Amino acid sequence: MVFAFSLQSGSGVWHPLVWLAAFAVAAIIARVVLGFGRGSRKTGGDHVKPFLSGNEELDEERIHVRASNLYWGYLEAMKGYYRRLTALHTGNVADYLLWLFGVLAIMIVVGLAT
Amino acid sequence: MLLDLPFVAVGLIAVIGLGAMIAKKNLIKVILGLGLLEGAVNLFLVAVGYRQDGIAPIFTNAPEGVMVMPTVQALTLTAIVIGVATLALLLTMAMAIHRHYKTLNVERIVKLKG
Amino acid sequence: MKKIVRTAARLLYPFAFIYGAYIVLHGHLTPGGGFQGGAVIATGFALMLAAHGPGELSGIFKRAALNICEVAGLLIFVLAGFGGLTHGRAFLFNWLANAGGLFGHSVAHGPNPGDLNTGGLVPLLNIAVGLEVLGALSLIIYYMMTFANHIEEGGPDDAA
Amino acid sequence: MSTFFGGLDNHLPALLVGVPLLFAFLMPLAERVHRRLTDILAVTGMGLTSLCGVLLAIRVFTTGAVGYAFGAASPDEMLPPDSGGVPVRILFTVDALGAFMVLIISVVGLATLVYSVTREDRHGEKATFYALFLLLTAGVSGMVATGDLFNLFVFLEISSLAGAALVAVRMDRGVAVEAALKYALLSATGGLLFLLGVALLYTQYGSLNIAFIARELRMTGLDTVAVALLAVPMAMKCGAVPMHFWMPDAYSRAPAGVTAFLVVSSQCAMYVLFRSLFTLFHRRLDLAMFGWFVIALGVLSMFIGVTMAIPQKDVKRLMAYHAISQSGYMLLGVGVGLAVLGKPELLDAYGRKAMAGGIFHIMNHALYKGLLFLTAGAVIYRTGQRDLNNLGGLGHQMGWTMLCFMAGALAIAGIPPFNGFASKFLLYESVFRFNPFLSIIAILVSVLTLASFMKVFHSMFMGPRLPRFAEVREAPLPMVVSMGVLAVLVILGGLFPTVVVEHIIEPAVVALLEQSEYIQTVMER
Repeated sequence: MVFAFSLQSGSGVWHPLVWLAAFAVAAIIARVVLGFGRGSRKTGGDHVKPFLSGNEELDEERIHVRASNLYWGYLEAMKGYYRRLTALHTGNVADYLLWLFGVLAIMIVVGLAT
Repeated sequence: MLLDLPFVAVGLIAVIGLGAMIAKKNLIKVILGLGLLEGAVNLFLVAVGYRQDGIAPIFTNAPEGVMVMPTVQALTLTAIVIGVATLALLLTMAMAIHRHYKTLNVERIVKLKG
Repeated sequence: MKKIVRTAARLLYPFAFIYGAYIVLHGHLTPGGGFQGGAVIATGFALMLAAHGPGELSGIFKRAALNICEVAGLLIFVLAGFGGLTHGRAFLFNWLANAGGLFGHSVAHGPNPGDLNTGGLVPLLNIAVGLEVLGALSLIIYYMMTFANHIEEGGPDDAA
Repeated sequence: MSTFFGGLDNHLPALLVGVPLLFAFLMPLAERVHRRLTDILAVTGMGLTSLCGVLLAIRVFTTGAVGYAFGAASPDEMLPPDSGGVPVRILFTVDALGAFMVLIISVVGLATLVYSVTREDRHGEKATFYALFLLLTAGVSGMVATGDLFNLFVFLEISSLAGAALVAVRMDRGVAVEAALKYALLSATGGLLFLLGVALLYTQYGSLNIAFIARELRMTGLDTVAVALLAVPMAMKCGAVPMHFWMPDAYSRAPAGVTAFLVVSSQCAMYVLFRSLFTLFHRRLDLAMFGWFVIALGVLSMFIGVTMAIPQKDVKRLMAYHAISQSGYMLLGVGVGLAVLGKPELLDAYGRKAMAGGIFHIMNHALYKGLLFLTAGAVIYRTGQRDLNNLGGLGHQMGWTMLCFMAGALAIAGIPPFNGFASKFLLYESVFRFNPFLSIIAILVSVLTLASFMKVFHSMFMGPRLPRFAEVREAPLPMVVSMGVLAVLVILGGLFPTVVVEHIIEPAVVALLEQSEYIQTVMER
């Protein structure tokens, strides 16, 4: 029984196996849709190559988008946040210790005050 | 009053140790600050086990009277052993860092940050 | 100067050894025990290492000997702990106490100066800890003194 | 009680610590005999430890908490007749939560050790590596099994020292040593503060046993200080923001197998945090305040961890920031449970489910984050590159590694049907009823996690086959096997979460909530 394996959260429910079955059905539908394509499609030859406005294809090293170029817009928008946050990560072990002692002091003071 | 003296010493040593760990720039001094803190904790352990006019907790041949608490002494000894291992490890690491970085200034041992 | 120091060191180190051994063996009767005694013995090693330099010593002062000392101490301790299991008792049960033989005498009642042959597992563990500590502390000093020769340059990254 | 292995099953808690210690101490001897012997001995030792762990866990989950008295004439003699009701021996107390952690240690420990067999033996350091690894295993097993505060401190220090030495094991031109130094210095300081807290408790109650102190606790001013001294260093050890700074340093520079096991070690620190708040101080604690303290640490860790991860270029450093972020989920879930602990109706409505989510997440995180670190290690092992900017196109050659990475990455982002989704589902729905805002943050963090792992996946595996990686082959067999085992567990945990939750998680939650049961294990036998 599939429903025996459902996870109750108290206000909702999650059936992994039902989800998996739905996923399988979707995959089958996708395969069927793919099957409607024309079987006479040509493979090989120049027309499968990427068309870069008539320019030569770059070599593989330069096609690959490097990690630093991903999420450029996000990082640019959050520049101020990241500047402050990385400023905290000094790498200085004395600062690390100071944070530990700081949190400890706050906890003791708050604990004794209440 | 006189019995409180060890606890005053504990506080003093701990504060000196903490200060050295946070404020000193030399890695060796930071590690020695840790050593002082450890000494403070050990002294605290022994001091709380002390009973006025207590004798050594050896039951063979023991006269009547109060004994000082033996458990804390065992704890202190264990803590000292662990402290020796910790300090040896830390100092060895400091030697290795000095060998590669040519410095012991904690503000310049920051190849890992951000 | 060098000669004076070396001769003095060679004269003095047996005293450190004997005193340390006394502290280890009497650990179950008087203040002291494995760690303290082992540390005292290690000062003898430190004296010899400082006077002669780590490369020139032989016999018990060699790294291999110290290493074996350390491992032997650790193994004796753990195996003594497992010894309790074979008797159907808990780990580290004092299965030697009052059993006769080595360290197996019963403790005499009333005031007495203490008998070295009592305590069961406790003196055995003291000896194990003493061996371990003298080996480990001497090795720490040894490695710190020969640090320059033992730290190799890190190669290219090869995390795994 | 069944007596297989000639009655040795009564000694499982002691064997859990004794076996790895014995094999660790055998390593230097094995190295003298033959080089391959160290590999065989290490795998045997770890295998036996894992076997003990699994057997112990099965026993705890079927028959309830197990106590073990060291040095006693009989291992279950918790209170000697002449002790006057004070536990004087060193006692191990393994309840359902402890057994849960032991299970994690067993599985991840064995997988990471098998993975590490492939590291080449430069300068004969491999025996030392194995010895330290087994010591770390003994340390973390002892931490979760012990019922004695000072013993806990000793195991904590063993695991810290062995862990720090393992981080530094590749010198890495001093950079790994820098990471290890930061880790060791902070752990040692945290350990000393913990010891000070233990000393404060001992002076008042005259015992070190957790159950005994929990029963006697009066919550004086000194105890308030002791709570902070016990809780804050443990929060630091499990990487809670703003005390997380050592974590990316240490995780990114340790060998990959070690990093995967350090994740477990951090979670054992989290176990100590939960144990001290729930079992030790439970009845006398200002629950709302400490609940919100844990929640605040959790939310900060979640958010700052994931946002710091996104711009990282070093693959393992990025994953380390995610480890911080994921710890936040566990703190959030259990923190919600702690905050409503005094209100039974709210606890039953959503508190238990939130705690189940948080504790389930500990297990899931150990599996998928271990898996991710191992895949990153395999890629670094084959290419020698850890900078994401220099990687690419490896999906062509390292297919199995890529599949394992995908399972881990989808699990950490909470995509069904992987195990990360199951625990996050429990967390979202129950935390939403506590405070919708917290739940929204948790979902946002999941989205950012997915984004950041898309970046890693793209830059490591996607793209055309790069000429300079033409020689790269699939990772060696032991690596693939250990990654595969973890990947299968990740998927199984996602497909059958109910089985895990019912048989392992729910008992662990009950063990945290029912302080009296823990006390009974020791005090009334």
